[in-house]
Amino acid sequence: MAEKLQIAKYWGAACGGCDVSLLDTNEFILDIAAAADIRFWPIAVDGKYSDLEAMDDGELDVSFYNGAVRNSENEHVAKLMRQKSKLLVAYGSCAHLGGIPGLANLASKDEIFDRAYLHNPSIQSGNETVPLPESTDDGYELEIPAFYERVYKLDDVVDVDYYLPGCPPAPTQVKAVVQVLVAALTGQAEAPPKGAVVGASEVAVCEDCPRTREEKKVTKFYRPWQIIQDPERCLLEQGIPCAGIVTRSGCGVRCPNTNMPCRGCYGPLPNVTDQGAKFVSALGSIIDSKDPDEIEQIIADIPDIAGLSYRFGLPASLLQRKVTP
Amino acid sequence: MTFEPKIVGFLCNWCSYTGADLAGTSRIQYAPNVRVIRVMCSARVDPTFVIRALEEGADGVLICGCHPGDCHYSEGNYKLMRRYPLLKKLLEEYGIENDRVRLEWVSASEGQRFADIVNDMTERVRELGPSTIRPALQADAAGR
Amino acid sequence: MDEPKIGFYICNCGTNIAKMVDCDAVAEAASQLPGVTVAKAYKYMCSNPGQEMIIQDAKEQGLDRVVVAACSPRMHEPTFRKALATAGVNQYFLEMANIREQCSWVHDDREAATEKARALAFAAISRVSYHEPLERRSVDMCPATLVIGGGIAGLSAALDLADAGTQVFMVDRQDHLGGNIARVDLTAPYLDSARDMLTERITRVLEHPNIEVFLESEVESIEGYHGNFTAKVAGKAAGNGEAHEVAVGSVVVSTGYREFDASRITHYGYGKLPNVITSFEFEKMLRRGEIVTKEGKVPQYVAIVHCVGSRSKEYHPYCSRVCCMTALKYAHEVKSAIPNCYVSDVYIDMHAFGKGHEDFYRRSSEVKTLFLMFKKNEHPVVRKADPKDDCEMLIEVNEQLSGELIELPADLIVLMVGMEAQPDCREVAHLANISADKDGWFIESHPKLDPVATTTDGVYIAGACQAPKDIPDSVAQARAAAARILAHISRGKLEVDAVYAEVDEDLCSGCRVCNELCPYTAIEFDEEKHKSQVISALCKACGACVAACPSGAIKARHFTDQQIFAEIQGVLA
Amino acid sequence: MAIRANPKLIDEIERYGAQDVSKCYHCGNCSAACPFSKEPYTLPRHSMRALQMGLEEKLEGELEPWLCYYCGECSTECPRDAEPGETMMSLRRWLTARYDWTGISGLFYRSWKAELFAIILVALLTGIGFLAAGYWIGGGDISIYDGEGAFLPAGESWYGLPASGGVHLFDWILAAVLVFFLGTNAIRMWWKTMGRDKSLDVSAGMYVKKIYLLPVHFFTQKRYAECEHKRPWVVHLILMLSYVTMLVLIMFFLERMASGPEIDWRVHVFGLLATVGLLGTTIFAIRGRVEKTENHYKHSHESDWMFLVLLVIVASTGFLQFALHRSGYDAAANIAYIVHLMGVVPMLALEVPFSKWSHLAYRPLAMYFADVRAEPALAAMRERQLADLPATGASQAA
Repeated sequence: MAEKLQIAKYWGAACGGCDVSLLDTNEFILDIAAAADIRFWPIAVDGKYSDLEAMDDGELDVSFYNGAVRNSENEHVAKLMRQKSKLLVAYGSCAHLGGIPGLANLASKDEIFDRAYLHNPSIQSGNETVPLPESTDDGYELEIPAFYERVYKLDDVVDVDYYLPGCPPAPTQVKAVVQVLVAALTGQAEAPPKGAVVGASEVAVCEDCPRTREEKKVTKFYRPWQIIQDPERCLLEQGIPCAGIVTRSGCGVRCPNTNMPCRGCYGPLPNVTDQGAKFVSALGSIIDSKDPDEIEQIIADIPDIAGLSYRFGLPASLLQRKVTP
Repeated sequence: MTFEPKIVGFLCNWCSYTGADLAGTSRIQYAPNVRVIRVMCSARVDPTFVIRALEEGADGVLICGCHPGDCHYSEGNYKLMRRYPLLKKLLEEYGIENDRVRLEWVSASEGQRFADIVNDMTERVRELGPSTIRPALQADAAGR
Repeated sequence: MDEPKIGFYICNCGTNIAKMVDCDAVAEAASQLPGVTVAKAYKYMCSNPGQEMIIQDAKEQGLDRVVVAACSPRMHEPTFRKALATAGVNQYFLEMANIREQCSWVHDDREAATEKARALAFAAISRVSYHEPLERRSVDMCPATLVIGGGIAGLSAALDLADAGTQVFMVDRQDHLGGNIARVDLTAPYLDSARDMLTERITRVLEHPNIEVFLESEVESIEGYHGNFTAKVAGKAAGNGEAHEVAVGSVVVSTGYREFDASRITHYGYGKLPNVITSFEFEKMLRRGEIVTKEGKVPQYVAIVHCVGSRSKEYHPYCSRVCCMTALKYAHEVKSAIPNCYVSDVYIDMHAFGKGHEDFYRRSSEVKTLFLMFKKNEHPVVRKADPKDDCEMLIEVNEQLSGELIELPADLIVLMVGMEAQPDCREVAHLANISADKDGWFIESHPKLDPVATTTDGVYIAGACQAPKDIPDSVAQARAAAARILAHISRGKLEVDAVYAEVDEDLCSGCRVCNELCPYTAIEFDEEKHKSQVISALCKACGACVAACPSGAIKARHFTDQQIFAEIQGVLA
Repeated sequence: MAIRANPKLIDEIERYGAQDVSKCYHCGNCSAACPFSKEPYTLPRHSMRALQMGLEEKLEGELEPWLCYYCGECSTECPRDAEPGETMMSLRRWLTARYDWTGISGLFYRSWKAELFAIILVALLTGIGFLAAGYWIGGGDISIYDGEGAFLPAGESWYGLPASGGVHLFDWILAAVLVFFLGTNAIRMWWKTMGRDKSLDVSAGMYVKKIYLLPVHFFTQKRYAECEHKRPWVVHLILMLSYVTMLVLIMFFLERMASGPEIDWRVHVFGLLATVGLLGTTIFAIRGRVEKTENHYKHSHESDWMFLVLLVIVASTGFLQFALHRSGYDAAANIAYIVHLMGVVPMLALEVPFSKWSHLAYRPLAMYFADVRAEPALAAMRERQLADLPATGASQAA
């Protein structure tokens, strides 16, 4: 191998699980370290934005951005990374689809601030303060990132080369993807087509799900804790809304294998335009009733249909966010 | 000048679309705001269609199928009947007014009913005013 | 896909469209769209020159997509598909915009109508680019036919089919054939015997080698599709208990009508006054050959009341069509049986639309029938006469032609009960997968151009089950149905629409969401591959499974997501 | 309150001539064609309907049949050959019978045999009567026509009124009898058409105000002139005027008429004119009825024939006696005179009060009454139409 690859990783609006998932590749991380110089990775190596700014354009071979874009800082760094990297990979559900932070798109900025900084039981009255982008504190000019009206997925703000889905991406997939990229960059293999979803299957989770499937006719929906489930049988058939049917496989069926329904973190299938809408369509289709009132009753057991169907992908949905006229 | 809503109508081929044709052959006059898209059965109406229409700038979406029990495909309309309330709940969480999306049963012989529904829906949507979805999304994009 | 070459044609339909839609403007707007190579307006696109225009342009300009903005596709889609085929273009590269039935005919603001027509045209144009070439399938046509109902219509259809050498299975729930006509004495207007007419046909049917009759039986279920139905017949003749299964290629529904229940109209006193009887009870009298009151007296005054249950707000809004002539027939029969009897016809309007009917009406007035006109929804009232009167009953009528409130003497009152859809018409409709209108009459595929077929291929309707009809009309419809069926049988094979659903196995995860959705059990699950599959021959293209498939693995041919998305974008453009 | 319909009535009226009433289906063409059909009197449809339904009392009270002069336009326009014109004619016969309390006219109209028999009987009685009178009262010398010992003396006259016996007095007795019958029937007519109907309030003033119409209609028959074709009116007018002239001459100037042989132009010029008028018109009518030249000649009831034949006989014998007398054949003149009387007496005694001729009284009366009641009738009609409005409104809404 000639010279080492130059790589970077950044943590935007996210929980940090994605960084952990890279570490979860265990000793493979050492191979990475051997093959590449990690030029920038705030959680693991020391560094400042200025280091990044100092780099030449395209100096980095590949950068991994995990997390959504919630504020001006996220966007700033996303753009920096794009500028400095040959390949930019949206790492994990948040970068890919907006992820859990994306659910904030069901509320406006004001609603969020109100809940977080003004009307919240944990706030001592009199201490209500709302963060401002610019403020002065005894003479000092303070600047903090601007909180956007809504959450964006990475490719809303910058051009993305590859998407590595998952919350977080399965270590095996991470490993595989890194190998592919290394091979591509070192010219040993052909790179996947731009914009490809890597580290995931083209088919739904059910393809890999070991549970048996027979007849899908549901007369009542349950949340996982409401029912003693048959570990062998399809969760959906037992009335537990499992998003496996509308979600790319590749995760290794992590949730259903641990008796939890799939939440859909790997995102919609290639032929599906709107993951949530499809989930609604499929869920409705298996309800077993002809009586409108009974139907209403059955779906009443699903408390938050938007949260359920767009848990990881609201900003990537057709409507993207709640409309506040 | 008054706001003229753009409403997308999804009509099943056998009952509602035929009913709409009957309104035509009977020369029943109604509001020109609904633009009809023909589907074989109301069961073909994927919630994605409705959401796509709203995203594309429709001020309202009207879905019409055969009366329950009278479906050309015997039970297609029940399938829609099951998806629809879920879709409505979803749209509600998106903050979309109830009257913008509507499901009605119109048989092949109910030309007048179709006309009445179109007129009524047009009025309700006109009262709601233009949908803000498309402008909002465009603004978001511009904001970036 | 490389840029398609689209031809856009907008039809003036004489003035039907042009008077409310600025067709040239729409054509002009359409010509600006990407891919539109030709954009023309023409007087009548469905005319030969109109179709020629398309064929020529297709050949000369190499069009590979055609959009026709005209009437409802339910009307002329086949016409233009043929034109494309002639031009050597796949017929599924056609899309129609319905700017007549759903635009010009229903709007009165030319500007708005033109704008809507434009939107519909744009939708069709953007949709057609996503159309895919499809091939029609051909399936074998089973040469047998199931005829449900052994009335005059059923008998006529059955005989034509059987005489042509094809097998017929006839089912009737009664213990005899003939339906309602079997209860009639003479027929109007030529006063020949219904029985003679009927018995000849019934015996032929019963003795016909190609006809198997199931009496006191009913059809339990009809499965399958045009050319290949299997019907289950249960009942006495089918050997009670297990249902008899017959394989047929076509179905003729000729279940007829039942008479209106006269006792629903209380002020006619039916069921209370012994000498108020229905037309069918009177037919019984005529067949017995003696017209007498319950007391056995020869009536001096006979009154015939029209529109009993018909043409009224609270009962049935429609006209039952046969009563007027039947009433005149009664007048004649009474007069010839009892020359010095006074016959009155109490009516709303005299509907004498048919051949020989008007003349029959004239002749009836010449035998001194007194015609009294009452107002719609203002029924006459019948009451018992006083002993001093020279009659049994008195009918109070607000007589329209004189404007007088009069009371008419009557010894025998005949109520012309109207026709009513069979009580189980909805079940039958569901069974045969056809639809019934609000009054319960079965709906034909086109009220004018195709009054015999239904919205389900291979299922035909004949006789009074479609709408009130007299004998000639029922027979005509029945024989037309027979002719249609024979045409298909003679071809041996059937072209089946290429529109059906198909599963992309590479995308199917075998989640089995679709499996229970198909009403025709066209979806089966391959346990080996763990994939769902659609049996195209059984699929009727409703698209329920397509919408439901969470993987987007099922595609509705000719109604794909992309095509509909394009249409959505088009109508809103 | 509902009116009782009587389906049998139509049979009765058929015996008065109407044959095709039930063919009518009320398209209304006849009323459109009729020059007299204007509210409140709709001719002839209104009567046709009442007749079809057998609304007896209504029909009896109708003036419409008398307002019709039978131009026949309605029958020509009728798409169903229901012959409305002839129906109106038959109704006039029926009404005449209904007005007549003696029942004789009914008998005559229903049976021409009865009428003919009566005529012949009266004729014979008259003949015998006058022969007897000639022998015993008159000198008995049949060769004397007038003056001293005349076989049939006119009798003494005082200012045109009969001062003593003779034919003149007989004429006046006959006239009195005739007036009595016609008069009583006219009163019955008034009762049925005007008096009985309490629903209309017709003021006495109206009767006075409109009285002038009686002579006008009687002498001019101007309404007849409103018909599309004028000839029938002219013919009818000449006939009627000739008849009246004769009547006047006979009632007031019988002596002068009889005295001769020299011609007394003051009276005879009128006599001759009237004779020409009578003969001309009757012959015209007979020819018309034989050849059915005009609408109103198409259908001929026996009463029509008898009426015409009597007229011809009377007119011709009247002239004959006149001519014979002037040329000195008194005996022949006397015989002609008796034959003349055999025609005149039945004509006046039977035809005028009980048969066709009664219309000379009823028609002018009917026209007079019609005008008298027109206004209240119209008002009542309007009221009724208004009352109907909500009903129709509702049925339209339905």
